[in-house]
Amino acid sequence: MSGAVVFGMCGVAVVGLGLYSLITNPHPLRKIIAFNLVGSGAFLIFGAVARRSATTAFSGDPAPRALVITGIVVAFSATALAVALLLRLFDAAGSATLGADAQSSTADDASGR
Amino acid sequence: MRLALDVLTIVAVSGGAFFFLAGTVGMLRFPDTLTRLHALTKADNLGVGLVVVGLLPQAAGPREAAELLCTWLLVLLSGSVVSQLVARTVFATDRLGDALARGPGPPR
Amino acid sequence: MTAFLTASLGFILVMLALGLVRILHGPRDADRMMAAQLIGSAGIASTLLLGAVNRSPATIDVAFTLGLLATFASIAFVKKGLSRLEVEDPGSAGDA
Amino acid sequence: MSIQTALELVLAAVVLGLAAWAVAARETSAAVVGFIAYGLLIALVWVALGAVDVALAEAAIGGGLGGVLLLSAGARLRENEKRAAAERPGAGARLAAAALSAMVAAGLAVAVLRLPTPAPTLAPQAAANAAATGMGNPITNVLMAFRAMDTLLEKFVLLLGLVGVWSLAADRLWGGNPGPRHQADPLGLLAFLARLLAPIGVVVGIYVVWTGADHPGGAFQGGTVLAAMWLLTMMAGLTDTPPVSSLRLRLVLVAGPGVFLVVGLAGLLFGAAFLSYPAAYAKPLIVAIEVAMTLTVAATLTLLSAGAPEQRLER
Repeated sequence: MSGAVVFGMCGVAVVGLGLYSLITNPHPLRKIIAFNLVGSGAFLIFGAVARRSATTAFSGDPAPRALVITGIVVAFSATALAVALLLRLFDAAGSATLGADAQSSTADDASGR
Repeated sequence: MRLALDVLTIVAVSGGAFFFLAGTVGMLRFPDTLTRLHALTKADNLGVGLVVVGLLPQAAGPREAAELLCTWLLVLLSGSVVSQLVARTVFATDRLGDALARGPGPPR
Repeated sequence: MTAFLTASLGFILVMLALGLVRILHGPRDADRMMAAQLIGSAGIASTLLLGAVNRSPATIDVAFTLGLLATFASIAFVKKGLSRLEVEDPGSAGDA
Repeated sequence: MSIQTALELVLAAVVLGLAAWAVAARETSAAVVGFIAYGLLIALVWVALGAVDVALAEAAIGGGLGGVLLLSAGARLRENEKRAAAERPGAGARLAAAALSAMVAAGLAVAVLRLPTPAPTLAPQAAANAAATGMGNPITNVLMAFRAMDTLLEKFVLLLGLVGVWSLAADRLWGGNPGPRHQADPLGLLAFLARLLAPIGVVVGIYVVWTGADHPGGAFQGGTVLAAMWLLTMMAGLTDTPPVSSLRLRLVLVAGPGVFLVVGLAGLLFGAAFLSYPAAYAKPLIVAIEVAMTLTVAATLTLLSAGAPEQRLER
């Protein structure tokens, strides 16, 4: 069992965990974290694929790694956009949920934290 | 000479590992936030520091050694300042909590 | 020497894993944040040891970057904690 | 089982534990802290996988900027916690989701385990053609030369993301400064840290770009470090974000893709194809693109973290 297999399986498990959280977690910010977990797991699988071809001359395939670097930056910009959308929704509607009755809430901020 | 350097590595890295042990045990066993902060700083400063000292003899050249030392200095600087800030936040929160527990009205 | 460094690396990783318990238990956010910082420091030390084991000098750059940014989240945490206090404490509310 | 495999298993277990915590934690703030620790450790995994370039990118984004983004969002959404919790799906739906996730993971696991055994690799080709660019880091070569189109398009994605974030500003705030103005004691500890750390960080960022030609590093990683330092001075209240209507800011934001595009079109006019570098000037051209890209990445990532304009433009 090599590092590629161990971390490849780790990436697979992270994708599974992230997917579950993406579906079931009602809080939108948690869904954003879950989305990042799925992405991170996919990157790890890429890293495992790149590592498999490691020899004494090369530490691995550079092409998937370059893709992962691109992917990390794109994932960050998508996360930032999602967070900005979420904050705007919260400011505009007073709550930020994805349920059907999201609009029915009232501003009850007087009760404090 | 080589032997002496290797002994230095073993002693210093073991010391670093010990302070990580101490920091972790403190983090898990100490009773409140501020004492746990105390434990954290030991791992931050001495744990990383001793590992750096231990790796210095293994460094390939002066550039690597300088980078190792800089890493430690960075951890020292930001770790100590942030620990101060965390402690202040904890203090401030505690004061606020006390004030809320006393309730409104003039303090007696 | 490599065997010793690998063993130390494993030891510090196990310590790091134990630090997870504090993230799990809290009880305050400050405790969790401190545990994350401990994990960051242990991660820096592990990265340095891993670089020495693999004899890859570039790994030090990773540790260096981690050292520069590991406390970043704590700073954001402190900022948000303090700003909440300022909101609740009318005495120090300032507009500048 | 060798000692190295044991180490890898421990590391994988810790990473998985943090991921599980980020999924299962009840409070959002606890989940965010778990995810930050995950981001710090995933850099270590990439070092263990021999991908130091990726480790640098992940350390800078996962450990630095991503954590700040999620923590500040979590603080502002604190009131939302209870309402969102009320919408938790029932046990049946959760079971179905778990089954689906397990199936997806199982499929992926089979795919990972059944990868072809003499692993296909482009590493020899990348090494053989390194002379064409004059740079020794194969990943920089892939990003800047062999797959330059991907990198160019990725720059556009970054810019589109920023346009999307900015377009969320309320009409009356358009043109103002992104994000809230941070208040902090200018003589306080945080300002002290920012004054001391930011110059060091700027040097580190430039170093990472410079070393990226032949060793792990590059424009993304360096630009991210620069972005983090800019954000630090903002959090310390020493500077504010520039107003989004500033022409200078917009020039910096389009500098990277702009220079890239001009060089690419020049390749179409004078060379063999779009984005083909003439052999004699390959390295200087790539360095010029990288410098412009570093500035763009730094500015874009900072402003993405700051969010939509929230301060009225002062005239």
